[in-house]
Amino acid sequence: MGRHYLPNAAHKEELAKEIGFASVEDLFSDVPKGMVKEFNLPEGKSEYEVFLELNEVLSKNRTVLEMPSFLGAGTYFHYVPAHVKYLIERSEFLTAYTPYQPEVSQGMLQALFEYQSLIAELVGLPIVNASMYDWGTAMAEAALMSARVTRRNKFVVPKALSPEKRKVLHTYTAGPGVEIEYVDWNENGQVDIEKLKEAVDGAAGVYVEIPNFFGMLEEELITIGEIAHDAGALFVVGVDPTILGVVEAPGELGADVVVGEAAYFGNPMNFGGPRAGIFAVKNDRKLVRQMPGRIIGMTKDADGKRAFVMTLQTREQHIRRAKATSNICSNEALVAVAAAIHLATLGPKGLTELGEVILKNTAYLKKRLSEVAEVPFEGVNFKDVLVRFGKPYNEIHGALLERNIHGGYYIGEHFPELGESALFAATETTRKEWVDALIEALKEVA
Amino acid sequence: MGRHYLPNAAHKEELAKEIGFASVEDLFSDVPKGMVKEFNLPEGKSEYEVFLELNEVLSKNRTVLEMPSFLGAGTYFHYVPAHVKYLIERSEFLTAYTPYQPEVSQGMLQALFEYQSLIAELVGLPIVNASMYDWGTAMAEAALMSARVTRRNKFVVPKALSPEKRKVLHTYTAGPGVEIEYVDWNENGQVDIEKLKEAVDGAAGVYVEIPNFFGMLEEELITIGEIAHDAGALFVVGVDPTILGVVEAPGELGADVVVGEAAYFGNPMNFGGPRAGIFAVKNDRKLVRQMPGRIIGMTKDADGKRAFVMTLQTREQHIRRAKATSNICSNEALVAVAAAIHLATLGPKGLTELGEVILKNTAYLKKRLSEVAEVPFEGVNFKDVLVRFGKPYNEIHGALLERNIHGGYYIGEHFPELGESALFAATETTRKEWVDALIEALKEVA
Amino acid sequence: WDEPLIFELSREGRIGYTMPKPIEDVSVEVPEKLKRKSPLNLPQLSEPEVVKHYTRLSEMNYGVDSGIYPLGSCTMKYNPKINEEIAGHPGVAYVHPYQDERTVQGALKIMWELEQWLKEITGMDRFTLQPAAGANGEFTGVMVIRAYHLDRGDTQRTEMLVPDSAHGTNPASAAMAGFKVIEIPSNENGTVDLEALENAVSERTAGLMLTNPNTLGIFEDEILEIARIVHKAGGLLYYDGANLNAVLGKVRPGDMGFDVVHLNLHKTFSTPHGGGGPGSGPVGVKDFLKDYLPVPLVGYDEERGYYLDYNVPKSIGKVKELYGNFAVMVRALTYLKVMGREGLREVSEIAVLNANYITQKLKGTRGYELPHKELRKHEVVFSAEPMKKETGVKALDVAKRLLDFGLHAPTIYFPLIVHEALMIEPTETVSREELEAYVEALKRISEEAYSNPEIVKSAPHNAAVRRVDDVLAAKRPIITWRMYRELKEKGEVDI
Amino acid sequence: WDEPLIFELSREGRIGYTMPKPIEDVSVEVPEKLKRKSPLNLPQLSEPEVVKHYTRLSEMNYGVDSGIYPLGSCTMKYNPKINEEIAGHPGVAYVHPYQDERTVQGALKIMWELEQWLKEITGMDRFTLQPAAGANGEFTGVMVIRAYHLDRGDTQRTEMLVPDSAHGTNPASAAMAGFKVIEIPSNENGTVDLEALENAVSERTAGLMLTNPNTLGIFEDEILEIARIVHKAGGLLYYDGANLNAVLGKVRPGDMGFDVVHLNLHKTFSTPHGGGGPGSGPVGVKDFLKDYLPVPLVGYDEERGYYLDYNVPKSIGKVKELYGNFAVMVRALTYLKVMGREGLREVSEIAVLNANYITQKLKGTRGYELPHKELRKHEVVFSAEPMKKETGVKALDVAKRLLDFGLHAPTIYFPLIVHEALMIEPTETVSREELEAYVEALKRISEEAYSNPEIVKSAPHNAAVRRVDDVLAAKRPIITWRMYRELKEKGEVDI
Repeated sequence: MGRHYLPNAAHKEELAKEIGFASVEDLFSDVPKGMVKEFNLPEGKSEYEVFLELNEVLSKNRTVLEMPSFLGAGTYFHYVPAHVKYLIERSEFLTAYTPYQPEVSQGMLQALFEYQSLIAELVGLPIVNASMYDWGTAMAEAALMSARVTRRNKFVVPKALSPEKRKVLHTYTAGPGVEIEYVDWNENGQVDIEKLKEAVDGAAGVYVEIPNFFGMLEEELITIGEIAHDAGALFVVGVDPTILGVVEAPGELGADVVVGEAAYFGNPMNFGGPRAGIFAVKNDRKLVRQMPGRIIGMTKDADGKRAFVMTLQTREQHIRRAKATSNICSNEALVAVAAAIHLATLGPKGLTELGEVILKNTAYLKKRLSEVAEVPFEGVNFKDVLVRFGKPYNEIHGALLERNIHGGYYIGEHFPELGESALFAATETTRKEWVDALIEALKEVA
Repeated sequence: MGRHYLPNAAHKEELAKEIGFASVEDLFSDVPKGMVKEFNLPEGKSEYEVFLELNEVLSKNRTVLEMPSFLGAGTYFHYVPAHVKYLIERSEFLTAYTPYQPEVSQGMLQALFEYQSLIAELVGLPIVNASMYDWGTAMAEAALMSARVTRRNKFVVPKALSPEKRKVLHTYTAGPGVEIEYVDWNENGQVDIEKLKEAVDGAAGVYVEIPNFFGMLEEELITIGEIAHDAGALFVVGVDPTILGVVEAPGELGADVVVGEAAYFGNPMNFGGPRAGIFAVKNDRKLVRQMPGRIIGMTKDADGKRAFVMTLQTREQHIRRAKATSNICSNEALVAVAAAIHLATLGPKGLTELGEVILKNTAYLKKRLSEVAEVPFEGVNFKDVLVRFGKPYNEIHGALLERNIHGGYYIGEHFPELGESALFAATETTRKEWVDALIEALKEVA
Repeated sequence: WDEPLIFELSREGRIGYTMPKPIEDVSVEVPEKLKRKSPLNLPQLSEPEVVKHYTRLSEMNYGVDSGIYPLGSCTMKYNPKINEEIAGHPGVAYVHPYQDERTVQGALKIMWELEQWLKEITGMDRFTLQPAAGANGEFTGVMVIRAYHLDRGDTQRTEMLVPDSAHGTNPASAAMAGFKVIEIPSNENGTVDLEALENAVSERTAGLMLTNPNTLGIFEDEILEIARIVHKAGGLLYYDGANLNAVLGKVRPGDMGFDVVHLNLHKTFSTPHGGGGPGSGPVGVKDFLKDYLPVPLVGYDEERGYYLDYNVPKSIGKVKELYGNFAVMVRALTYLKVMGREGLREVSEIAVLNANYITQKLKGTRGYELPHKELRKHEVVFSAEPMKKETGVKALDVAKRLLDFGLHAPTIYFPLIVHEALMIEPTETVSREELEAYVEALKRISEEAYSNPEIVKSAPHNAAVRRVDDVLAAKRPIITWRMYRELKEKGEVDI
Repeated sequence: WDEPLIFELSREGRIGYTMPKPIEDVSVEVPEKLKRKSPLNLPQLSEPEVVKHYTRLSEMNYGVDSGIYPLGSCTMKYNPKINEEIAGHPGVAYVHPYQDERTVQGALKIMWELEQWLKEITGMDRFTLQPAAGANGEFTGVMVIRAYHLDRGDTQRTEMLVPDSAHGTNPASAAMAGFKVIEIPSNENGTVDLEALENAVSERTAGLMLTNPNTLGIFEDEILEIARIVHKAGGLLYYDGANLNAVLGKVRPGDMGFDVVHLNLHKTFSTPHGGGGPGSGPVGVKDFLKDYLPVPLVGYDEERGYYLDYNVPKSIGKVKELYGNFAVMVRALTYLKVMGREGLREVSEIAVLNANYITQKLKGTRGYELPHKELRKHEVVFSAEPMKKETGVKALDVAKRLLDFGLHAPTIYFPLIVHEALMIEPTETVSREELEAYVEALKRISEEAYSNPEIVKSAPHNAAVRRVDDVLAAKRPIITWRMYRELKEKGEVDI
């Protein structure tokens, strides 16, 4: 029953008396009578029993190590080098909180400053915060920021947006009343430029992703940015940062704001969480003043020595309260540090190789899938490949599972116009034998 | 190919030139011509590929978490609290070496001093070394030490000794020519006192275990010690230290030397290793001078502050070389620290509870086993219970395995006089449902 | 010591990884317009160098395992290592959120079980585990309140009431949800001023966001009356769970009259804070609000087993991608199972005992004032106002001086209604000796303030760095290596 | 800082665990004569206190991740974290050594594969993985040699030859196996004196134990001649693998003429040293010796799969319980698979390069002398004899002063044939910058020795403690809390 976490448990009554209370119960004399009650909860167990029980429960999950999986659609099986996990489990990082006392928190502060710096190099923008909850909330906050900065209330996004992000965006924009306008994709599965031009009028921001939800690279990214800017809108780019060794930094392509998912580096899938949202902006005072989230800055200590500290806090909720740029307080610091350690390990060569290997593995997957199903969009894919089947995907999916293969993510319910389609994904972790087994199975069942 | 561990790999030729060598090859000019060769070894792989491969290999082991197991016979499934592993994995402990520089190794030195101190409290002797390889080698070194101290060359041990320890003892005593004499067990599965009296003449030492290999408590331990002492022999007691919350410290029962297995605390089974041997002696100058292994002592630093250091090194191989008390150099420091952390966590109450729970679970196992097979020895068992079956144990074992139950350790080949016998063991980790499933299965197959 | 930035440790040509080879080594060209041409200025290091760097950085950081960490309102309790062990199971890390439900029954069971525990602990009827942190949970909660009123056609409820002692996230979350925030003053007891509340409620009132005990550590003993007033006006009552540790296992927000609750798994339920996250902020609601919760919820059905339920007709949508911080949930459930009913109750008892121990032992010490009533719950807020007036030593200085003694400072300057606030929350996992040492240190600082104030004002003296200049940081922001490098090249920075 | 002993942190009534309940709560009585009656003076702490204590102790310890750790002959290379990850698999921890072989195919495969790697690396034909450490391996090796001679009826071979530069474990192991140890002097090059060897061998010679490169870091370039002499006399050649890192992947002991080899997985194969263990000391032999190896060996058979082979007719028995330090083997095999053929070769090349870098950069520095030849392999031994004569600063003082710069000292006073020895083995996993910083520190100490020797003699100044008094420790041993308590009670100790 957890007394082993409670040093004073054996002496609680004695301590209560020592400070003038007749009993521990008396410490709760301010609680209205009858409100204290017995809870209907199980008794505590020994650590061993809990270990046995939860080990057994978790063993019921089939992992991607036991079952080749082609799921992607926003969550990917990347390999995290062992030292990353090892380092973030050091209790000085793991058990610390927000570095309110910088003098005894230089380690976390510097690590977060390095995270910001590494992301800045990737995305090509100089101002990066210390993390948002995930890509989706970062995008939603970018929409809100765009509205604040431009004093407009429309945010333009591609129709080829993940159902997750779509829902988050709607929830976040509901209160402030920012309207979302969707732009359809063209025959290449990319943003339809003509339709974008129609939509952009009066927009606070235009959002586009690279790669997009269908795994396609938006070739007209620069043009899209120009269209946004011409309309007086902010150009917000969402990016899977694992692509940035082979694809130009969005900041160099005109982005005012870059959001994305930092947890693709250094963090396992964890059934979807935790993640860490990237949030970066140009060095424009208006944007810096309006951006959400914690920011770590470099400064000096009283001896003139380099030191790090949380800065620009006057945007934040604990100071500005209802007028803050966001309500975010706890962010995803440790996730960001893990991403930083992984990025520092990869370096420029590693990031480029990572991008290249993913491009090649995705190309192999796409080539092989086209042998057994329709692959509607031509062009270069990164991770995800959209595949259309001739019969209900559900049946195919079940048949694959029986063969111990987890197929892709069914998108028919979210994009009915695409029919019985699914996203199949590859990363650097994908093995040839997995793909070959998938194709063999699909030949039988698709 | 592991270049990521080699900071200077990309510049090795440049560095060689800088220090006056034409090439890295030239650094090996002292190797006889033709001796440098190409090795027939696989190419290196990425960390991810090695991870996948070894994860799959290790998943082929069936663990005791997946399959109830009744194996004991010297290795036991104890539960190790999670914080123990967490702490010994801190790199300052994990990656350090022998504390040759005490000023930057106070952490490991103090932890080992605490290990020695905790074991001293358990076994009731004031001098403990910082660990041997395991119980078996500790016992063998005790035999050699007994011979050195008494200048005799016979060591008396119970015939109910594990095959492991028997073999280790023979190997260690072969060189110095110490003769091993075995004393049979009586009808209670304990040392036959009359036979011991015959054997003890001229003995350097008498060894006895608690519990013994059959899981029995040697009730006449004090008498055995007196017999040894009367004959001028050292009394060496081997102990499973998890019993010492309920059984008297061997030092209080007359032991001159106590050996045992420290890894039962704080360390998982690890397919048999690493372990850590306990080695403790009375505060007798002759014994202290003759004991093997590293010893940590408390002293002062130059400011008079408490500090710890390796001490009494003049017994050791790096100083005494061929005249050392043992050749041991690397010991099992981290295993000992893990044991110490576990012991400090248990405290007196925990150690007593541990002993009591094991006694009770063993009693339950014994009671239930007696329903389906012969249990030859009456009395109190600790962990192991000897069971005799009416048909070849091999058949029973196979049938249990088919039911996903791992039966006990067959001892018929080592003790033919006991017939188709096996040791079945329980610890604090044993679950009622496991035992009940075992008995149900045995009813079918035994 | 001084640890360089990782960029400064970089040496051309070093690598820290080996990438698996591609399946086929064919050339795949990124469209020319998108190809990376700008330099990729990432550092180049080998793995041993990366490991040494971050090991050293970690040694320049204070965590819960380093010593007492009594940040008020943050509940920095011990994070049991068994939580980490269980969260390290491959069935956590290597599971994709879109896997077929038949292959993730373990994960779903954990979420389902966690919800059952949280329901009983709070007296709520349904929980979403999706919010990533407390503030994300608050946003979820107020969005649910918003959806409820709108769904009933009650469109004029645009005001959210928030006491002046509330966490800054409360008004910020309400504002994000589109509410106008009305601040309710505290009375002299430090609790909600009932008269002010009566005056504030109206047909525009969407709800009241309250923490109980509040940020002063004081139990809102008029809570039932507060609930009556708000409910009568048609508003809902929102419980900020930041301080749940004070009443865990003893009192349920649901029994106090709250309709919506958010919890902080990283505070009350012992999951580590990770230097600022990941947290987890589940939100529970009474039955009449459950149809507004984010999707998906976790369902259970004898035949189907556990499943993700997207059939939430009036859902507010999503407040975060996927299902929340699952790895954090695993840790919290582990903790709950270890503690159990009696254990949880003992947590709050001892958390309250420890806070009152500090209260009683420190009160009366020169320079520190104890405003409001003496009986506290899990935390106590002292004011260093007298010390500041009499010696010039501020709460900030006291905090910095504590660092010199190897102790972490309390939360300072919060809640805003206490001047020079020192907000101390020891939690239940510190020992009596640690409490005593903390009080001793605060007393010693008081003595120093009145005898040698300079030593306090110039603290810390023994930390990794001396006092950090945050004014400079804000005046000339250097946020990234890229900015630093540019300023350095221009000679505009001397750090 | 000062961290009390865990006993001093104890408070009556605290507990750090919860024990599972027994299956049946019946009373089981230990026989009265055996019942514990003496007090069990173990400390009483809660889990958070235990964790804080050992976290703090760890912070008072220097490891490979803290910085360069150039202990000569110890090969303190970086310990890759993937090794730990793999060794943390439940298929390692939760497997009983007596499990049916069908249930431990993974474990046996790992042992079998490791053996194949080690065979090719050393040029040996069969390996035992049983020895727990290098010295245990040496003992195994010399016992095999003993068994071989005895088996052939060659009973007079009672002498083991050992060079004067050898590790102390060599003569100690030989003595434990019952051999008389004959010391062979080194010549002026630091290598085996061939004439002395010729004179020493006889029909009593069981073998020669040799390290190559030797403890001076010098390759025994006459190794083939040495082997010829020993073999001709009927002796066997034993290779102490402590220094294998110098020739790993380039040269095989088997090709040098060695018959028996022990390796240190914790040195050459990157498994962590754990503060002094666990190590692992596999022993390989040429084909004609394989029947003497300890039982069991690991076999493989298409039908049966992997199995434990107890059928070793002339086995010396066992040198340790069970099969050796399996968890260490897992780490070593992980390393081997990551490195591969080319990687291993690069290890020795860079290990040698780094040692020679230090040699060349440091030589000529006042006070340090470089005896014997310049070309070294993985380590170099300087002598501080001139410094001692000229300034009174000893090798020990140099070592302590290095600690002040945050660097670990080299091995000192070994090998015995070099006075005031500083034995430096940087390994391949340190960077050029770390090598440079090390040389700089040694040069600075030289300057200090000649300008301000007191600062060196009184070092360290910045470590957790000042110089530790080992004479006092030996004079009045305090080995345990029990002894300390007794001495303290008698007033005989003031620590």
